[in-house]
Amino acid sequence: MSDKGNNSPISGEEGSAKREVSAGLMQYSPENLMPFGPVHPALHEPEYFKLILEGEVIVDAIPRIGFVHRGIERAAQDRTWIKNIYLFERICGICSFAHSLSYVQAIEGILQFEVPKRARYIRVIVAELERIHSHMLWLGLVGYWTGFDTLFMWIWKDREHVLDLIEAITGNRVHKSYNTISGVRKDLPENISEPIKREMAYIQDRIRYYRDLVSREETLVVRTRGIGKIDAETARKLCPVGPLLRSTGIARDVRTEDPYAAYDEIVPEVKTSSQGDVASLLTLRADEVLESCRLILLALEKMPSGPTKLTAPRSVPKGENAFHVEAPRGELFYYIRSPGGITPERVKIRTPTMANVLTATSMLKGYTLADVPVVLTGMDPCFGCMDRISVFEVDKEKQWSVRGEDLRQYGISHYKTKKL
Amino acid sequence: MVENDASEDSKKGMKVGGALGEMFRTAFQRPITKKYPFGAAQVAERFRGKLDIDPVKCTGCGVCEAVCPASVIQMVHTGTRKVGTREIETKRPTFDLYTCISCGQCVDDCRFEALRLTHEFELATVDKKSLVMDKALKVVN
Amino acid sequence: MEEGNLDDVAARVGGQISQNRNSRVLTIEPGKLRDACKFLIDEMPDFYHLSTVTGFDEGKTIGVIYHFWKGKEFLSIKTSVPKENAILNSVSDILPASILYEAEVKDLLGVEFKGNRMTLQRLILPDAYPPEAPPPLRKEADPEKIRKMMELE
Amino acid sequence: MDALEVVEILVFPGLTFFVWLAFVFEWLDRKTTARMQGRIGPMLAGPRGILQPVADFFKLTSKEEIVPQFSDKLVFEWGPPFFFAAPAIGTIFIPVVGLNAIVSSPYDLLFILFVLAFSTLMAGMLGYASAGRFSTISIGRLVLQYASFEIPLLLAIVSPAVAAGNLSISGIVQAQSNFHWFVFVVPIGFAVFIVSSLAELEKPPFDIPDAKTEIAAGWMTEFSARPLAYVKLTESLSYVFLSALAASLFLGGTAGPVLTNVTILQDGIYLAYFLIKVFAIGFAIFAIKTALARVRINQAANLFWTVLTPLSLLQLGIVILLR
Amino acid sequence: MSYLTRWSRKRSIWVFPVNAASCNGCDIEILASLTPRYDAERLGVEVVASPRHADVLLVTGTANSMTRGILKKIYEQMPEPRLVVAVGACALGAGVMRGCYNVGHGVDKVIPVNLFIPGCPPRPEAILFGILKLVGEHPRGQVVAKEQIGKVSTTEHEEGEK
Ligand code: SF4
Ligand code: SF4
Ligand code: SF4
Ligand code: SF4
Ligand code: SF4
Ligand code: SF4
Ligand code: SF4
Ligand code: SF4
Repeated sequence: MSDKGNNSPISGEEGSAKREVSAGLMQYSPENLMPFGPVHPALHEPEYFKLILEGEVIVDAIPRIGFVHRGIERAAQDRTWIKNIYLFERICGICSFAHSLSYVQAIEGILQFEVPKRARYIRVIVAELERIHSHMLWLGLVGYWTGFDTLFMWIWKDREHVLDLIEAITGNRVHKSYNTISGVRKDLPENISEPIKREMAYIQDRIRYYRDLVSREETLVVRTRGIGKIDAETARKLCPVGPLLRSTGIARDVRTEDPYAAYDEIVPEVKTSSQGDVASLLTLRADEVLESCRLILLALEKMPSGPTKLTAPRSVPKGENAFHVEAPRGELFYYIRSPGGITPERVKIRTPTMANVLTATSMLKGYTLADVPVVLTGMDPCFGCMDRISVFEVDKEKQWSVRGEDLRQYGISHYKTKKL
Repeated sequence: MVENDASEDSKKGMKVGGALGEMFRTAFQRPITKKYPFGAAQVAERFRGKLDIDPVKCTGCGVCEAVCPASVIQMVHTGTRKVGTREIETKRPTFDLYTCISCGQCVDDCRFEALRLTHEFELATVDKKSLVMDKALKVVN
Repeated sequence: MEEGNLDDVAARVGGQISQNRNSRVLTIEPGKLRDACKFLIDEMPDFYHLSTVTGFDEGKTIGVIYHFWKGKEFLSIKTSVPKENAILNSVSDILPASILYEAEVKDLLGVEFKGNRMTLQRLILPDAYPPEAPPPLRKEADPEKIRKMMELE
Repeated sequence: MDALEVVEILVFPGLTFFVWLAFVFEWLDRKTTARMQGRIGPMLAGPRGILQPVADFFKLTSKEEIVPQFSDKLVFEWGPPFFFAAPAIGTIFIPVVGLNAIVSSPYDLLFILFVLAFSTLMAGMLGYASAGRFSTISIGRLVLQYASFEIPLLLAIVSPAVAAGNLSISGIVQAQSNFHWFVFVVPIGFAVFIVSSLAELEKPPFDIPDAKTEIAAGWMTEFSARPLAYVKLTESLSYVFLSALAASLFLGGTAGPVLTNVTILQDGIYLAYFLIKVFAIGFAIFAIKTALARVRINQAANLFWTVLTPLSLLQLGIVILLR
Repeated sequence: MSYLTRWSRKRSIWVFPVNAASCNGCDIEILASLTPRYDAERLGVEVVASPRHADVLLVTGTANSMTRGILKKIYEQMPEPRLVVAVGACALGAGVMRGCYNVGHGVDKVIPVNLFIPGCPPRPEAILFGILKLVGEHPRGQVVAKEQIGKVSTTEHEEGEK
């Protein structure tokens, strides 16, 4: 034992004393919301729902989001256009590039900039790399959530190859900080096309294997098939976005309907599925990864030469612009108002998850408590979100917050007692 | 528009333990784990690590303070300097590197090339204050 | 494009249409909002996908925009309400997708949406947000002061 | 009880031996799982990380104990040693050196069944005593799961006993000498036993009562420090115990061709047979648990009631007919 | 403190990650540091599901007004000796969110922090480094830039080598 251990913070008193803490860890209590489930290192915004019940049937569900609300939209109004790129990028670590892409393109719209063609192609490449990484992340997390750790480890292992590329191109694995008004900050590194081709071949190979695995491994399929079903009619009414929408058979994709960057020249094939359940989302996302690989290779092949950015002015003229891009999880919407100057007057951001929450909540109505977690699971981005639900019983004035799983348990016991 | 064919998937038939083959294959391959804490770490050429300043090149113009999105940089008064007959206040930047997001905007905008992003990432520390970089202050006299 | 249709809407509810790059903006009176949305849904059954609802501070008034999207363009229905008496009739019953977006505008800008049940409680503002402070996106709100009031330091 | 017997029970081949075996098992589990996932697994604590479970154990014992306010303090604090005792007592019925266990009675198997039930009951009590929300849900699942796997497990255990015409484990082992392994006689029973023991051990695909992504650590959520150390140790000990049981009931346990008459060497050979078989079963369980996703509680119950119970009944019928 | 205790504490580090209003970037990197490429389990790190089991709390994010209460509560649930590691620029001093109306400027203003890992987000290697530092060890490797970009990682790892 070296002496080093002594001055490390881990040395502490021998913990022999017994301590009584004020309350059990997860006691039933109205204020105990625990917005981070036990281990959700990879969740997005924690949310929670209040359910209004009549007996067993849910008559209303009220979501409560905003656990990660930081006040970014307000802060953006006091910062310069350039600083805001870095700020918006950090709304989320998963579709960081999509955020900055949407934002700078909205500004470029007001400035009426013609972005150099090479920059537009590079943007497509990075955006698609990000989609691959995000979809693989989600696929891995499905494994994690269903207790299939091996799947999680494998997919995340292969995801590192994409992150390698992203790091080589942009300089950071997560927050790319690569977009700037009028283009991208740096050209692609030299000799990158060889590694990209190699990695894409590898990813395609692996994803084909995983697609086969997730659609055939029975323990996984029984947990996902028929879960969280939505139909096209509901989807049309509630306007969810991204794969959640496409899994119902509606082929809406910003990249094809309203092409941005270079998607007018690199046209994606929109994948859909008609099942609308989690199982079909698994294969749908795998398909989208394969499609993204194809797009990247295509963009690489057609890549023009030239500059990658222009000199952009520091202030933006008066004007407003709405812009959206297809982030990995769906349409990401930005609305910008410029008062004419170096700071924006208002930037409105609508993240894809925000659009999908509603679908999940509204689908709860009419279901019984036992169905809740199942329904919320289907809401897509992640299994993580079906976490916190607070239950109102209209007559008893009782309210507590439970996790989705408790509810299912409750439901099961309910059915059991009914039968007996 | 391509339909992701679910019926085709179900035709293939289910099996329990579909991952077993791949599992054994993986088990007998070398683990892909990198050596890092016990061997060299590889980072990409462009990797944006810790910010570094060359105190000699810095002129104290203050551009970096103005462009930093994370309010990392404060200009500190370091004294005065005679230019001809006038006394000019000199300033130098200090960096609270613990909030630095390594975006590189200051590096891009410093016209005197005093700043650069290194490849260093082993920055964990028990003392947050040790991440304040005030090298530039010390060189000025 | 249902250009004609939109003109119909404009004629019916008495607003003006302006073109702004890739979006057409229909500016209407606050009282006509429901009519406009209803008309839009009825006349364009394959109606625009509601992207979001934006609110912003215009100084004396608060602007509220409903962004619809279809194909290559946006259609925005814009209206303004006075700051002191910021009340709108919610369209969440005819346009279910708007319910959360309206609640967000209510939280961040303090616009009441009558008939929107989600606005009964906070949706994204923190519980600790001081009720006496102005909603955060209004121009008079001062982030530093709010931080102090929430004892975040 | 003479001194030698006490040493046998407490040191070798009794408690201490099995506790160390449990540590090794835990390490092997983590290591093989890691390798199958393309990782390395523990490697700092001891050579190749073999002391990792030991480090975990001693670290936990040196931590502060937290007692939740609303818990049943008596059970919460004193339950874990009893929980630990269940598989610990079970192990003394298993022959490790020689063909006879330290303790052997004509009704061994009944006692083993009692031990299995007791450990589930204890787990339930511990979770209930800690009065946490996750614990409570977890107990619901635990009980439901126990109710479903108990019958198949019982029938699976009874099959080899019927085949051997003996309820004593030592007797069953002796009946299997000369490669007359019961796994060839009652293959279905063996399979049912492995699946049910996955459920008993709360390993995937039946780690429903402590699914960490769903209900935190299940009934263990509220435990810390020493009680947790016992609980974790008990889990690995049950792991070993069930593997050893499977090896003894179906693979002949210590039985095998014996080549020498020198007692020490002979014991060594017995021990080697025993360990090889136990680890073989262990590896099979590691592989299964690494390859599968967790099923839902209702699906698990379905599986046990509609598939495994009839299967094990069928097996029992066949065995009875064969005799 | 006995040798055994010190040794076991160094070799067995159970962490409980908490997202206190972070952007996920740091959380993803924490998770990534457990996956095969980085495999924090080598160092004895295990992610546990309950703060009661944890030795180390990994906090990411700015600890805004919604999450700081929870953070305190979770901290209170941990048994001594407990350590807190702040991961990412946000947890150290709000990072790019500095000055937003609903962020705290640093987790160390809410609960005592033992180790700070800066970066936005810190790469998994930086997190591994932090963990080593936390237990008072030092890494053997140095940082080198990749000669070949995007190289498929097949770096083998000789086991036993430390
Ligand atoms: S994007 Fe807007 S709503 Fe979301 S956290 Fe930031 S300020 Fe809050
Ligand atoms: S929807 Fe996109 S931006 Fe929002 S949390 Fe998820 S990944 Fe991040
Ligand atoms: S459901 Fe998924 S996307 Fe929604 S908050 Fe939870 S983790 Fe995030
Ligand atoms: S040369 Fe001009 S800009 Fe540079 S330091 Fe001197 S006065 Fe400032
Ligand atoms: S670092 Fe560069 S930008 Fe900053 S003050 Fe010095 S010279 Fe100016
Ligand atoms: S250096 Fe450039 S940006 Fe800075 S004050 Fe002078 S002119 Fe302005
Ligand atoms: S790298 Fe970015 S965050 Fe860091 S000091 Fe420079 S501008 Fe500020
Ligand atoms: S430090 Fe960066 S990556 Fe980490 S939570 Fe904050 S913004 Fe996200």
